[in-house]
Amino acid sequence: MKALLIRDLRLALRSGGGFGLGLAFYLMVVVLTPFAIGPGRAGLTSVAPGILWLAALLAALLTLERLFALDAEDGSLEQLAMAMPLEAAVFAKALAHWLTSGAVLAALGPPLGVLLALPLEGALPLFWALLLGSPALSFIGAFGAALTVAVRRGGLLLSLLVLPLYVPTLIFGAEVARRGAQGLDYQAPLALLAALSLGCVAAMPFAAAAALRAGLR
Amino acid sequence: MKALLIRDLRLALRSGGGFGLGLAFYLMVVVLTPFAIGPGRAGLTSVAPGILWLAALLAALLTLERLFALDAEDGSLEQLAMAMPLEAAVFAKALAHWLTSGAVLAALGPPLGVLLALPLEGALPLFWALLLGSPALSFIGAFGAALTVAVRRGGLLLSLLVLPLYVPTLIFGAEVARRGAQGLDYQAPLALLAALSLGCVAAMPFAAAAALRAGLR
Amino acid sequence: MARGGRRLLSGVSLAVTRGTALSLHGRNGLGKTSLLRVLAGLLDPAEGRLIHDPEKTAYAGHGDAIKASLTVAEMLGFWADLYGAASIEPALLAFDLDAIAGRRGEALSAGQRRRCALARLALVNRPIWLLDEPTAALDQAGQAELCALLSGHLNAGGSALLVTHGAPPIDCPRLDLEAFRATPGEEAGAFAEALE
Amino acid sequence: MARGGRRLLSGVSLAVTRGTALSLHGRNGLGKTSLLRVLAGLLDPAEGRLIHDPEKTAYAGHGDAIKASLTVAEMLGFWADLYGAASIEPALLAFDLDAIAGRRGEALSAGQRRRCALARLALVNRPIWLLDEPTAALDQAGQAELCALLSGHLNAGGSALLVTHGAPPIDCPRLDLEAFRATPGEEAGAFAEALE
Amino acid sequence: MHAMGSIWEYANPRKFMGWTGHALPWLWAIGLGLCALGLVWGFFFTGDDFRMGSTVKIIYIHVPAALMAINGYFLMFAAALIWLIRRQPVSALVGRAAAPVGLVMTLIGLVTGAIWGQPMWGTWWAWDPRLTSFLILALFYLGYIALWEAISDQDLAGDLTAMLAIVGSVFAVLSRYAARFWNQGLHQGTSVPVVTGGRTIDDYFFWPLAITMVGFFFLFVALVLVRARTEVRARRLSVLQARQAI
Ligand code: HEM
Ligand SMILES: Nc1ncnc2c1ncn2[C@@H]1O[C@H](COP(=O)(O)OP(=O)(O)OP(=O)(O)O)[C@@H](O)[C@H]1O
Ligand SMILES: Nc1ncnc2c1ncn2[C@@H]1O[C@H](COP(=O)(O)OP(=O)(O)OP(=O)(O)O)[C@@H](O)[C@H]1O
Ligand SMILES: [Mg+2]
Ligand SMILES: [Mg+2]
Repeated sequence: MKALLIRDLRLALRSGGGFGLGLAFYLMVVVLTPFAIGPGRAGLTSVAPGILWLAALLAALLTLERLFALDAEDGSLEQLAMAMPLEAAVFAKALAHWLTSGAVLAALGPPLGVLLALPLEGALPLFWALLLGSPALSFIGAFGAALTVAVRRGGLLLSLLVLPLYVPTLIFGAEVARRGAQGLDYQAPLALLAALSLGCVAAMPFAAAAALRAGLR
Repeated sequence: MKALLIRDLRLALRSGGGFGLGLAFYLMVVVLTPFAIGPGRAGLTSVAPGILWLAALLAALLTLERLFALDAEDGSLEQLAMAMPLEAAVFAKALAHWLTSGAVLAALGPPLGVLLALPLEGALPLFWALLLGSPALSFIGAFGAALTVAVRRGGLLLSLLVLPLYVPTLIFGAEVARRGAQGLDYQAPLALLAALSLGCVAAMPFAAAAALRAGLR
Repeated sequence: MARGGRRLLSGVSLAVTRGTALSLHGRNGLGKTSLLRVLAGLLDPAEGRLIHDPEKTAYAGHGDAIKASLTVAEMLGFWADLYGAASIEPALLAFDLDAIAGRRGEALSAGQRRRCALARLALVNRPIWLLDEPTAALDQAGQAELCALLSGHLNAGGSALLVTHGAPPIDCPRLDLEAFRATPGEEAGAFAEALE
Repeated sequence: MARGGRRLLSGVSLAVTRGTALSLHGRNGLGKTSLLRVLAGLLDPAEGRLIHDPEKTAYAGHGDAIKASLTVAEMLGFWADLYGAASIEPALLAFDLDAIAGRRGEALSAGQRRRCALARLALVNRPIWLLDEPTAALDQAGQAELCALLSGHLNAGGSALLVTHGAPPIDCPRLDLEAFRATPGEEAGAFAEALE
Repeated sequence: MHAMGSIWEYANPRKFMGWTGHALPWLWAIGLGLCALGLVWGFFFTGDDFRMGSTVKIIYIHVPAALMAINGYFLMFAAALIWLIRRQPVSALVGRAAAPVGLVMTLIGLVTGAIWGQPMWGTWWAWDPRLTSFLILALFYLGYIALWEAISDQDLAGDLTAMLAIVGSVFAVLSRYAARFWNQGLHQGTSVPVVTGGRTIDDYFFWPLAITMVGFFFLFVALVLVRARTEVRARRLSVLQARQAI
């Protein structure tokens, strides 16, 4: 399991891997937003937390496709299935995905917030929201990726299946960020967000492993 | 060339192909936006044109990855390269991509605008902007896809390369949509947008073909 | 045993005693790969069951499990960790990969990929090997190395099932699966069964 | 001729007369595939040049060009259109694919994929065939069909270059590329040349 | 236990085709009859609401459709469980058949709601929690259908869609509450006895509404059964085709 974690991290950090690109995509969306909605500080400030969350969500989503599909195509997945319990494999891979996407996006969010005129007191809540919310994104996504393993280049189908599942996470996450930006108290949504992530981390590997087994059959 | 066009359309419409999913993704992003930036009508109206454009851009981007990568992996691309001039191949594939993404997104944009409280008079300009702007998205994207053919699963790298190239299209397109929504005159940006698309359709196939040749080597 | 609702082979019963190998033959599309996957526990048999425990098998199929961005050494190292092997030396020796140990997956030739995939067997220690067309793309030297690896495994009391179209890498009894070919028209799978 | 800055083969000069085939042999990783790709115009030679016109060649490499979501008939039909062949009948006949003509690419076995890929040759009419390990994964029947197709092509005045590790599908002069192996250490490519 | 066994009997395809064949005409008759009755009564023999005016009549389509949309998802959920546990092929097919019907009901609910919203709330769409969760329901339907379409191996597609339906319904509930948390809406609370104990609209509107809802229910069942039957036939056809070639 540790071996798999290390290998996935290495793959992600290599050229063509998900890591740097995920970040860059995040950056890109944030940069494009002002072009799309026009530069007015007021307008930007109001949407900043939301956009930052949406961008993080999409960046995570885009890196998800490779989670299992690549391994399935080149036969690694069946080798993994024979070498270790799939639940463990899913957990390791999802964890690697989180470390290379969510964890970093969380660190990257506040500085980028400046570009979108996010008020300073909003930076910390945004960081917490991203940090505690992104595990849910990775582990829910792992389930979606497992469902779409049978479909080659199933990236779009994946997003179609996963985005509705992301709704609660997004709502709580954006709520925390928004309240934070407005200087309100954000304990309640943050707690809910953390609980949600915890639940996903605990439950999703089993669902995903079941889906993978069906897919290998 | 016609053969290739038909075959690509067929692939796109088949299960797991890009078509339906691109639309679904578009819908999805639009639906998620209010969760991110809050349900207030005023706020939504102001960002609606921008978000609709951003979503269309991302939907096109997601379907672009498969444009050449799949063919490169399974060896179809080298067969194509030997069977026909690559410029023609690129043109056919990009055209197929536009028909199955941009053209349909344009039709889908206005109805979805309702969800984002886009004023009615903004619907028509949005439609024109998407219809005349999306060819640029497809053909610029084809160039990016050609550049990333060498990298397996270059989806994210692709988005990195292409997003900056999309900036002008995005600016003009969103401008048209915004002016339309505010009832202003939008002839000028629309004309520029159309010119931009025309230029891309004419020039990009050559750039892309050159990139593909390099990639095959 | 069935695939996509098409019943392929029926009545196959295999027993490989320790220290021996068996090579399977049959037309393209007969169901050899599917059979191996069933034995490896990757596919469910339409009916019948496995006496052995899939945990005991090592499977080398058409898929090479080569990562474009990892070097040969890194890939072998990963599998070694996973199977708890001490070092990747045996694998490198088995198919003398030292020369290309530092080369990335994307830069491997067909035969080099296959060698890399087969070398994994030297790291797993599981009694039953299931090899699907192992000699494809291997040159003479490679086949000799495979033969050596196999006989070493057999002498150590392991057993192996080989699927080949040409001559098997080591001389061993051959079994032609044609005999077990299911008569067309029988279907399998929950949906098909339901149609009695 | 070089790959990734590594010089592989030097001084190769091939001339295949009409109506004859030549089979190339050599270690794994020697450069056979690379050589074929050069001849097909897919790779540039480090130095030297091609006398023939790549337009005249048909190349069947390791890649099968199989689409998971298209049926065999659809795929062949597409290539037929592209090469201006009248119908896909000859292809279906050449490797009797009628039985699986309606099956989707994802549901093909290894050998069926290869047959499908080789069947394409029956639709192209180009004089020079470049076949990279065409017999891999083919059963006896398949090899016989390939042999028939090849000899038909040769009798029609075509020529072919075959890369195989085992025996070539038809008997033809063999050429061992080992002789042309570039001495290690020589570098190639613009950067290398720029070094001195 | 024996009772159970006998119930499952009816899920066996041949039996299924048999009894559905007999039941369908009745379902159609009852469904259409009740709908006609309820709609005619509601449209022509009840006056206008003092607040909503004659637009209130939309309720006779809107509410039943909305309820059926929700029930459709419950049906999919149940079918998924049965398929995963008992591997009854028909249950998988019923799930597959229910999805498009449910989606259409959802869309009817959305459209009628939107039409209603225009006069009542002065807007076609508002991000009211219930409306929102309804939209999300539509997305779930879409994803479920897309997954069925994307995978050609039927057993596999059955498994995966079943898992999606189960996990999905957990998150559907979650997002319903998340939506509440996110925005308190203008859509009125439920007033149908079957949903809550008491009732908040007077019999005057209630009886025709109740009748149409029962009618819609029968129509819904009829539609699902028809689609399930065609699915079974499709399987038979594909199997017959597989017989030609192996
Ligand atoms: C697109 C917009 C709308 C959607 C998606 C929608 C959705 C729903 C749903 C899901 C129900 C569920 C019934 C239940 O849970 O009991 C419902 C019931 C109902 N809706 Fe709507 N609705 C919309 C717009 C409206 C509007 C504009 C009105 C009128 C002002 C309205 C009035 C009602 C009434 C009176 C009920 C029945 C009360 C009840 O039994 O819950 N709806 N609607
Ligand atoms: N894309 C690449 N980049 C760099 N080096 C490569 C690349 N592809 C192949 N090589 C190297 O070039 C050499 C020749 O490769 P090639 O595929 O031509 O060998 P081959 O003769 O076909 O071997 P085989 O018999 O295994 O197919 C190999 O040593 C390989 O490592
Ligand atoms: N995923 C699949 N879905 C449906 N049918 C399949 C699938 N994979 C293989 N088949 C069919 O099952 C049959 C057996 O396939 P299998 O790969 O086991 O054949 P094989 O004996 O390995 O052939 P080869 O010698 O070509 O490798 C083939 O007819 C093939 O068409
Ligand atoms: Mg096989
Ligand atoms: Mg080769």
